[in-house]
Amino acid sequence: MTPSTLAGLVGAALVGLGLYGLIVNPQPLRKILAFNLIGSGVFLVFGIVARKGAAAGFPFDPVPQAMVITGIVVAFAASALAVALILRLHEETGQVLLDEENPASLPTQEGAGK
Amino acid sequence: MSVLQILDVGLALLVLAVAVWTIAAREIFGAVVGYVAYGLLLSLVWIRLFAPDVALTEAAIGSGVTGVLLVTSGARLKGAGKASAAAKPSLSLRLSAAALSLLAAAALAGVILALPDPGPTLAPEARQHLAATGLGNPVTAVLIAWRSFDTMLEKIVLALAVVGVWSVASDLYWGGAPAPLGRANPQGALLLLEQTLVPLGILVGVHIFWVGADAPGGAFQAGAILAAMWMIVMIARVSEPPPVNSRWLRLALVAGPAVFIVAGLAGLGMAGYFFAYPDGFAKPIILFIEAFMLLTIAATLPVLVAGPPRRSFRP
Amino acid sequence: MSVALDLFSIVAIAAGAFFFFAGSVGLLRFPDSLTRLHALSKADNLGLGLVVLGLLPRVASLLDALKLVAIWALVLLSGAASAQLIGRALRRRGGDE
Amino acid sequence: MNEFLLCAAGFILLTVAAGLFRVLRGPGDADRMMAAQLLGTGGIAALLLIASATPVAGVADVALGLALLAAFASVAFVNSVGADDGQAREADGK
Repeated sequence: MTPSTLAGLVGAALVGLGLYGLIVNPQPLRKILAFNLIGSGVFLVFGIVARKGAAAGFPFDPVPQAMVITGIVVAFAASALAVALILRLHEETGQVLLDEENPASLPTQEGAGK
Repeated sequence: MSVLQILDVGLALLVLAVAVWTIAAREIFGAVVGYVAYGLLLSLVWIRLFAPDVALTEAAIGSGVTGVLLVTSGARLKGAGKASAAAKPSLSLRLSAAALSLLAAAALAGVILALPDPGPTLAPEARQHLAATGLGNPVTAVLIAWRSFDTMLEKIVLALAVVGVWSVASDLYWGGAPAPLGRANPQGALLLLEQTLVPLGILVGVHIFWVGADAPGGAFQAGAILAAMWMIVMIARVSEPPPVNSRWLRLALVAGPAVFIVAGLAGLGMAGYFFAYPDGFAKPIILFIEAFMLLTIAATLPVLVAGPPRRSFRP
Repeated sequence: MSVALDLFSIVAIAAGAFFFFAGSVGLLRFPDSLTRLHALSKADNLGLGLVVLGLLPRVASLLDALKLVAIWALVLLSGAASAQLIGRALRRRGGDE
Repeated sequence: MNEFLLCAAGFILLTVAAGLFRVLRGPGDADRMMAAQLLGTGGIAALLLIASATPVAGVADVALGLALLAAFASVAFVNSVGADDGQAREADGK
């Protein structure tokens, strides 16, 4: 098994792990973490595509690598926007859980915890 | 060669173990620390995939800046961490989520194993046209010359993210400054770091920007490093997050995409189509665009971490 | 000459690896946070320093050698500062309880 | 010689990864932070060793960036851990 295939399989496993975390963790910040795991898994898959495209003296295909670089920056921007929304939700309602089915379990935090 | 293979397998297992911890950790802080460690390990993996450009971006943005964003917001959400234990999802949900994720991972793994080797590639074309740009780093050439539309739109996405983050501010604070990043009384060690590490870091950032034309590096990586240095200065309270209505900040935030669009239109006028760089001038134009991109990235990342204006964050 | 340099590299890198080992053992086995901080600083400063020292004879150019030394200097600087900050934070918490 | 460098890189990675058990066990946030910092330093060392043994360009610059950002993460962590002046943060894992 070549290193690039191995990295691709790690990427696949990371996508699975992140998906699980995204569904199961009720806390939004943890969901953002899980979402970033999915993202980096997908980037690794791009990485193996880039590595398999090695040709013409380059050890990689530069196009997927460049797409991963823009992807990392966009993923950060999305995380920052999500964090801002969560903080605002917390300020507004004192809650940070997204648990619609089970409103009784929502904690009420007086004064937004500060 | 076998030692290298063992190293690769060990690294892969380590990445997976830290990722599992990031998902399974009970506390948010532990999860964020795990995520930062995960980013570091991932950049080692990127080195093994012959992608130092991506490794540097992952270390700087994926691990460093994202880690700081999450840990800062985690501290602002303090007390909310305990609630997560109370609201654990039901076993059936967890089982079906596990089954779904397993299915997704297995499908992806199948696709990866079925990839043709060697795969379809644009590397020969990159090699063929690299001389025309005057650059030595094909990744930079892809970013600024051949897929410049992508890169420009990505800068616009950054600007939109800033607009989004600012727009969640309450009306009361509009035009004000975000909450300070640091604590009220910075310690001596922090000031020492600010006085010694930050100048060195700026030097390293400029170096990585400059070599980016011919070697791994470039505006993204250098911008992220400069952003990190600015954030250290703000954590040491030597400077404060600027108010959102300050003109120079807004200019810095839009400089990158604006210069990019202007360069594209100039290409339309001078060489016949959008983003055409006239022969012989490609490298200076690319470096010019990159310089403004550097400025925009270095300004945008700290602004995104600082969050919406909230002048009286600590009542 | 090159054999001697190789030998030097091997000894220095092995010593550096030993300090990383010692630092990890200390981080795992020492009883409280401040002693663990002590173990960590040893690994940071000496471990990386010896590895850099061992790699110096193998670099291709002076610039690369300078970069290696700069990497170590940056880690020293930030390691010292963050050890100080962590120590303060620990003491502050210890004083409160 | 290359084999030795790779072995050393693997050994260092293995030991600092063992140190990551501190992230699992805690008990405090500071301990977790220290384990992450050790991983950062060990990662830089392993990176330099691997770079010396395999031909990948530009790895020294990546290590330079990592060295800068190692401090960055730790500083932000300390800053956030002590975000509430005077108030002891309940950080214990269990």
